Amino acid sequence: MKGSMTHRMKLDTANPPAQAARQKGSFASGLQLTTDHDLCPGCGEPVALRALLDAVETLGLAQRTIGVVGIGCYTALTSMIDLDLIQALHGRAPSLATGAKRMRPDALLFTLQGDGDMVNEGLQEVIHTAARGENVTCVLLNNGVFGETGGHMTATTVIGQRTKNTLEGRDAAYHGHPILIGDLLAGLGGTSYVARGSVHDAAGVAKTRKYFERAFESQMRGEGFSFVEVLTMCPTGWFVPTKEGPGYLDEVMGSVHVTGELKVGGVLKRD
Amino acid sequence: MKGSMTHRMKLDTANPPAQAARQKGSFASGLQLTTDHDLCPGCGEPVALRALLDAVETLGLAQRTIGVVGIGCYTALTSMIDLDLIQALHGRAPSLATGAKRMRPDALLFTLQGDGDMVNEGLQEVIHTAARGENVTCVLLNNGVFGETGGHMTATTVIGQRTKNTLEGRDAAYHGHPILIGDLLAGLGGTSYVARGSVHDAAGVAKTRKYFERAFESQMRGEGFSFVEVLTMCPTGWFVPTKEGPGYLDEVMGSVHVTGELKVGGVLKRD
Amino acid sequence: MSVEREIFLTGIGGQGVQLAAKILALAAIREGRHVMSLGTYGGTMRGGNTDSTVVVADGPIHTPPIVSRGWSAIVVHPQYWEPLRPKLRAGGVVVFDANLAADGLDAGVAAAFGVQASDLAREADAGRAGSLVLLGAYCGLTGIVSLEALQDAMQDAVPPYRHQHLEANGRALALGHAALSPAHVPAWEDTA
Amino acid sequence: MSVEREIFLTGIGGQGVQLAAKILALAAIREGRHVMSLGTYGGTMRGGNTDSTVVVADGPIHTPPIVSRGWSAIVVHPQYWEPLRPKLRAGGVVVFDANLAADGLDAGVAAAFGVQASDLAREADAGRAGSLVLLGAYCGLTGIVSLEALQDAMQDAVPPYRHQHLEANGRALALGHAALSPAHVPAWEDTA
Amino acid sequence: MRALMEGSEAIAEAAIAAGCRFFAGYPMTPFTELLESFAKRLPEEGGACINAESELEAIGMAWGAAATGARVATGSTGQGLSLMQESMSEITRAEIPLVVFNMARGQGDYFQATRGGGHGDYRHIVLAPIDVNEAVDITQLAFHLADQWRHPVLIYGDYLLAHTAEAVAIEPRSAESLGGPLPEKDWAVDGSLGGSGRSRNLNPIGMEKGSKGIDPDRFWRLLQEKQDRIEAAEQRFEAEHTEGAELLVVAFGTLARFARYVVRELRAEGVPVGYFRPITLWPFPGQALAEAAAGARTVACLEQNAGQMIDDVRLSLFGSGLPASSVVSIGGISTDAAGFGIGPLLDTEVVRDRIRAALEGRAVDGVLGGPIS
Amino acid sequence: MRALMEGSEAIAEAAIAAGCRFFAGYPMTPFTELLESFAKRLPEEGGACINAESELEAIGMAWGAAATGARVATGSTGQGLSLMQESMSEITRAEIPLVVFNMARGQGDYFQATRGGGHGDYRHIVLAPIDVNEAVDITQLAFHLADQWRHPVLIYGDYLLAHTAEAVAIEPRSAESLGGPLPEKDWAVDGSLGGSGRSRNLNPIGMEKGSKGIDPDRFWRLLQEKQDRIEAAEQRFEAEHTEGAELLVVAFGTLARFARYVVRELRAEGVPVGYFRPITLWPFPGQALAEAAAGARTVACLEQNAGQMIDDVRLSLFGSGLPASSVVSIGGISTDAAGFGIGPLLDTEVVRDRIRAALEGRAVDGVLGGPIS
Amino acid sequence: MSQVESRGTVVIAVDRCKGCELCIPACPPAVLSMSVDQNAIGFAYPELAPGCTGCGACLLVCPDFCFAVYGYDEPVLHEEEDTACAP
Amino acid sequence: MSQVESRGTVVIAVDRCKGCELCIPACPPAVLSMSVDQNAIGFAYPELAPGCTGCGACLLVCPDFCFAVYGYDEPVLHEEEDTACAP
Ligand SMILES: Cc1ncc(C[n+]2csc(CCOP(=O)(O)OP(=O)(O)O)c2C)c(N)n1
Ligand SMILES: Cc1ncc(C[n+]2csc(CCOP(=O)(O)OP(=O)(O)O)c2C)c(N)n1
Ligand code: SF4
Ligand code: SF4
Ligand code: SF4
Ligand code: SF4
Ligand code: SF4
Ligand code: SF4
Ligand SMILES: [Mg+2]
Ligand SMILES: [Mg+2]
Repeated sequence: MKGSMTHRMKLDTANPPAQAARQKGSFASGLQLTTDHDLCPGCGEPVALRALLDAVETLGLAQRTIGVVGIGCYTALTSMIDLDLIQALHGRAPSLATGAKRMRPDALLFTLQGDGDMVNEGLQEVIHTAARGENVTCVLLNNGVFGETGGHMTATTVIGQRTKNTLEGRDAAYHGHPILIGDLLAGLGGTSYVARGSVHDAAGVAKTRKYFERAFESQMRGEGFSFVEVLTMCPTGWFVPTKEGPGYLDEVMGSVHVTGELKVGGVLKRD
Repeated sequence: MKGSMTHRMKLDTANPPAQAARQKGSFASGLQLTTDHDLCPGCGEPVALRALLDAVETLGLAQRTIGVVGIGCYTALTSMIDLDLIQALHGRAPSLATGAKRMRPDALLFTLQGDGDMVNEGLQEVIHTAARGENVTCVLLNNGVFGETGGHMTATTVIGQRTKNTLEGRDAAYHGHPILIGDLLAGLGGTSYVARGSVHDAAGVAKTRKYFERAFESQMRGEGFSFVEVLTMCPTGWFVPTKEGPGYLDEVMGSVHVTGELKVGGVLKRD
Repeated sequence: MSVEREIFLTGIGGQGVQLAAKILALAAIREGRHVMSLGTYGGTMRGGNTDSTVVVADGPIHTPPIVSRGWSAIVVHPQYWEPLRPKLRAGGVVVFDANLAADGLDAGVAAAFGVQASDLAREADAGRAGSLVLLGAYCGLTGIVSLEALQDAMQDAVPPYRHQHLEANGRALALGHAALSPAHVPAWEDTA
Repeated sequence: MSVEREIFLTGIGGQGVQLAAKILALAAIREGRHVMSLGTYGGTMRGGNTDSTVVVADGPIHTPPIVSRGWSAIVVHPQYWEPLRPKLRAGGVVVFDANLAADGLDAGVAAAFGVQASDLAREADAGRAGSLVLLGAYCGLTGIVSLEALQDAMQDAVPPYRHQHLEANGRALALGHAALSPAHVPAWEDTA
Repeated sequence: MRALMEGSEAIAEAAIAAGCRFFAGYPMTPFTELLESFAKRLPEEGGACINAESELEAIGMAWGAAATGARVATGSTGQGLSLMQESMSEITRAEIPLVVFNMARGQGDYFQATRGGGHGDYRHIVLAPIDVNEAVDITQLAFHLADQWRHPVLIYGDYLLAHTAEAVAIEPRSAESLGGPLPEKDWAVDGSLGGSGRSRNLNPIGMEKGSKGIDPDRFWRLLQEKQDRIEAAEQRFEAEHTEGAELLVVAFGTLARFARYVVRELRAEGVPVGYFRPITLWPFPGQALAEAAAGARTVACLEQNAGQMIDDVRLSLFGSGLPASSVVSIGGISTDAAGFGIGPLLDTEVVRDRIRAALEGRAVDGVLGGPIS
Repeated sequence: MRALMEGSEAIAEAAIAAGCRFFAGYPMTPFTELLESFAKRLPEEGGACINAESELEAIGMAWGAAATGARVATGSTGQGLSLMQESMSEITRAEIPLVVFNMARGQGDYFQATRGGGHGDYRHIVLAPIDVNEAVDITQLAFHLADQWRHPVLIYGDYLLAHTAEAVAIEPRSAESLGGPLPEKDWAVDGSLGGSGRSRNLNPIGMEKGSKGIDPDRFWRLLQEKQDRIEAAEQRFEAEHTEGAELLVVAFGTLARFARYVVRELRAEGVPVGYFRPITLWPFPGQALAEAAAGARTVACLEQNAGQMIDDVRLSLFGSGLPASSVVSIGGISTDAAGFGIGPLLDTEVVRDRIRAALEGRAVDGVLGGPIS
Repeated sequence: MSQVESRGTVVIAVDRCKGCELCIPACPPAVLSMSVDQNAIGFAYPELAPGCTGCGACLLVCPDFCFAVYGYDEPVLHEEEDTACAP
Repeated sequence: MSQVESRGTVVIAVDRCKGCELCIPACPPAVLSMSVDQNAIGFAYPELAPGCTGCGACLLVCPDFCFAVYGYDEPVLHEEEDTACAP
């Protein structure tokens, strides 16, 4: 279309401002060792990770935190996390966290897992850990695909979602139904705090970070199992352009895995 | 206490009646090869098995049924079942049933599992099979204990229940919370029929048998995953006298794992 | 090498056999002996025989826990006795409940000693403690351990929630101990 | 043993390199040759170089799929060329995009032939098909397969949802094929 | 008609040609590629391919499908195969024919493949193809052997096998051409025998219908006897230039192609080296190896691990009179940063150096992991 | 003070004396007994014992607990151990000290124990006690070795070991008495280093903080070198009557007690037989065995399986000049109807017959499974 | 003396009975009671008094498959004696 | 000509940017837009026009940690030119 457009002035963004200013946010979380990573353009996982690290930092728990990491694309991010970590096998993080917590009851224990890791391979682990009321926080980065191995459907892929092996969208009759893991865990006796965030926009990221803080606080109060699920973009696995990732995430996944707090203080809610 | 009591006449029960009579029920199901077994006095598992076999017989499906059996006390009963069976490993029956059903879509496929088998070791299997909407029927004999290995607590043991390692009753703070597997499965997208029976009395047995029939019918209509849970006595594991088994089952387990149909035709209900 | 005395115990159901074996083993430890024992049940929770083997020695035991040839047996119930008989050595000794094996017991190459164990147990007011009567009798006959050690070991072996049975158990051991000629078939050469 | 001709292809990102390798392999099969090829990517989904090796022979291939010494190379982008150079044999031949390696390419013991591949691709209206221009040029230079076989193979190799590119791809191959002296460095002795 | 196919495609096609109609798996490179090929092709053939939610579920599904008498395959890689070991062990005892693809990352899983990583006494037939064309044959053979022996057959492949493209022709092979007619699957459980008194229980623990308990003697003895018969009957190997060889190189799988290439080169140059490749890793062709090595001074094992096949080489040569020092390793652990097993050992120049060094009694090193002995 | 304890109790007490404060397991006979003992005693000592919901979860919990630097044990039986193989393999690579009890049903799991049933190149230290008293020592030693080498240590026990009661005295052993002072656990992850730039990632894949990717060469080479050092340093065995022995009986674990008994008896009768027992199944005491067998005509392997340890015996004697026929099996598969491994081979009379037969060059049979060769 | 009507009856495989007593409360007319004697495997077992309705409840609950149930074509009448007893 | 006020500004590590464009719609005042040029690794990257509020939204959504955000102590004014262009 012909018309008028604004050629705007480009400001210097290579250097810190010359004028008096205070830094409101730095490139990385204070708990990040580096900023470079090999994850795809537009991936939601680094965004979620930062929210998590910021929450740990805010609560002043950096020196008493142990993270247990699953196997997925996010595993590559462990090299940048300045927290004590244990690398688990695919699916097994909740049990490792259980063992570590029992030996270090004063530490904050969180897992970092993907949907393939947690809801496919390790579904049993997270459910038992929750039902046992284990005082740890499990974190799920849910993109509805096995990102790392090429973008196939997982057990959280919603009906209609595109993945490498559901290019026409997941079909319930042929591929079965997604598991809404957050809701499922919220329904168990042992869970104290359950929330689902999304990093599809800045407000979502900010809320997600709050959920992390609340979950960690709940754990530090010894209330039992807490859980934070984060919907993250995987433009590569979904075969959508990176810039369409957030919209796709919110519309397609967010309409089924509905965001918000699901359980607070052991009481079910929907906000 | 002194008083009067009735010395009643003892009738001959060694032989079929001399008078004209028709047999209303024989010792065993028509799909039983034998009647002797080594399960404990007062065990609920043979009772549940008979209800299952009777249902298969009633529906006329004996010649197109494959059972997949887990590992628990009930495994010893396989020698008496006159149906084609596949013996699975502990926890793995739902996957075997899935594979068999895909190759024999016209057959009735059921699993026979205990709570240790299904809700501890194999929790993930049954949930995924259900979510996938696999057109098989999973059967759970739920006594809240690992009967076979000595009566320890399982993931279904209810708060307060006595087991070998919870002689004072399961304590939520120490042992965590039970998983109400029937309810959990009913909540999944892929399940069509879910019911929970109990063999604590004759009416319970009769109802359980109806649930089996309905589940099998649902499967034969191709509606997706169906599930029948049966609460069974394990006086040995609970350390209660055999005759108190049914009462204990109904009061202690039945008040938490509430019996009835939970989902019919894919629609949640409570009756 | 040390002198090793093997005792097979056999019976059905209940815990009598395992308890008797445990008391014997504990008593032997009290007297400074080396001890090894192995109980076998049906395997699962359900049914079957109950056997136990105890080995008592005056030095380190070199016999493996499953004993192929033994010196003695305590037959609490004769039901599963058959497979044991060929394991007894010549010169060995078998103590059995004469109430249950009214026609006596074929002990093969070993010498058999009957004790009215069920009767004596009732007399001791410990109806189910026939195994303890026989244990007492066996120990009296062989002197493998003293009655005092037996009594003390019994106190240790019985779990707290069964302490109401301590006295009757003690009487059963004592009645048994008196039932056969003392040290008639001595276990230890120096106690002969 | 049969004559084996190894072709290393190297570039970055995109599918150009793998597609060119596949076309070459398919064309060789069409001409009755034996063929083996192996593509390597960064490993995961994310980034890295993209290389491929094709071996074409007049009989069963005995070289393993990871080739240590080879006859020729097609350098779609010079970024990852360095580690390949020492693998070229004396008498070997390298075809490269002279638009991207403006200062020429050090081919070591092999002979290097530059083609204005990016320019020719644009001319063919197939901006991203520099790899096909180079493939055409390579085949022209060596006669390893005919242009016809290449064109047919290209039709087979391009997936249906990319068929809009068939024509431009064909032009790219043809322009490349004409770019260097025909059969100047013959792959097969009998075609010399 | 020969067509260009990557190994993963060719294997799936060969399996389908052999009548395979069920596949289940969980993604893991380089097994994912196989899973994708089956997922694409099986539904077109009226079969089913399930993306199982884990490896445990994958092998369970395969077990159930195979129990009905269908031809079935599954598999995985590294971690995933390890998870399957419990089932692998018990499927063997249940005598269920099943083809399992171990698309390994290198050759570090030789022990697991040949000794059974699970519990108890069992061995799988293990076939290790050298290239895509052989994989096509071996895949068909695997289904045949599985049915013939009612025994799982493992195919040991790797990244190279999955990704190399070759021109292959896939034609269904008759049972006759693969070893002879197959027994009827009268053990299979199809659901038809309920209520007949002859219903079946296909199980790994020897339980019989109609009688309590099992006779472990009979059960275990029969299984062991079967394994002994397999061991005698199914040894397969390839050997070249063994006549007059002073040094015999032993290698398996795709790595053997590097060895064979170098041995041919060296022989052409007049260097007295020979080449031996076990095609069946179990049963290991021990007798044939002993014969091939008869005149050699040195037996050099080229394997991409810390030394596993070398045990079978030594066991085969036990009592042959060769001194302990004559069996050497010229392989070693060798991997890439991604862990896919594409390490620096996969280089004919490196292999050539090592063979020469072994021939001359020199130590070799400089390659990842180093030689073992 | 000596007290009467069943093996399962004694082992738990010994573990606690060694400082073990975490245990996780899933019931399976005869491992259940051990789990029960730990469940009873650990809370009393301020530790934790979790009845995990499966073996996969049990070993995961153990992994996590051990990662924090605590002394930790887990284990299982047969099927359960097979399920743990993935973790066993990777825990080794993550260099986590852990004690794993394989309360096996017989000796059919020797290969799994000694070759690692999982994927990749790894071996565990495997200790096989002969009786309850030795198990008490070995349990304490196991925790020591695990910490010393940052390596999993497997204790191979069985039903006999779990159930036999012996008079035992359990006293905590000092590190010195077990081999020397232990390195600090400066690798452990306790959560204290976040934000310091020195935080840790305890992982099985060689990933380093602050840098992308790994250097597989360095990572694998270091692990393999460690295993080589363990192999050289930790071989343990027991031998009796080897001087002048024409026949050497080799046996391990509780079955070895039957062999030792018979050898002592036969020697007392003047029969020239000797006895050798590997205490460490890996590293296998090959040198010591070769020395013990130096004068023997026959080496007779007594193991309760289809022939597994015999491979290590042959490998140890490779090149010793013994002819192939001189190493024979006098064991075999032998189990009871319950499958607990209490088979007819566990009988000194049977063992005696078989040793005599081997000595006289007679074939033996009649016992379940039969001899192997 | 009273007259009791049985509309059905049962055959009991007493030698299989494990004495669990589940059948006793299950019987709606309460015509089953445990024996004083023991069977071959050492357990008390149920005995039938007049009044069975042939309802089959005992069969449904028995874990050891001890009951076969019959319905009489015509009800059968029994004479029954009530005895007051001082223990 | 119009005047635009910036209450904050950002430093952009353009050479890390993978060109995903997530920051573009995330910026409330829409002062970020993608470059025509490519960075060292071949991607377009965001450029800043006047009007930044220092809200930090860009920082929150960027997967590649490309933003540092500053709030000016005093707002900064920019002169901006509107140009009508015929493409
Ligand atoms: C036991 C096992 N099976 C399979 C794999 C291969 N694998 C690695 S990552 C991955 C998928 C990860 O998916 P997800 O957890 O959703 O993380 P994402 O990559 O999407 O971030 C798989 C299947 C493995 N590492 N281990
Ligand atoms: C992998 C594995 N772990 C453990 C066992 C041991 N095991 C056998 S039966 C059983 C418990 C069975 O409990 P449940 O399924 O509830 O059946 P029940 O005995 O109560 O009928 C266990 C733990 C096993 N067979 N396999
Ligand atoms: S594949 Fe998906 S999850 Fe993995 S890095 Fe790429 S975008 Fe992120
Ligand atoms: S242990 Fe329990 S479940 Fe098992 S047979 Fe006995 S009563 Fe039944
Ligand atoms: S059939 Fe009914 S009335 Fe007759 S004995 Fe049985 S339960 Fe009682
Ligand atoms: S229910 Fe059956 S087993 Fe139990 S007492 Fe009655 S007849 Fe006997
Ligand atoms: S800080 Fe806010 S206003 Fe400034 S560029 Fe970033 S998103 Fe836009
Ligand atoms: S969000 Fe980050 S990586 Fe994406 S375009 Fe903006 S600056 Fe670049
Ligand atoms: Mg994912
Ligand atoms: Mg149970």
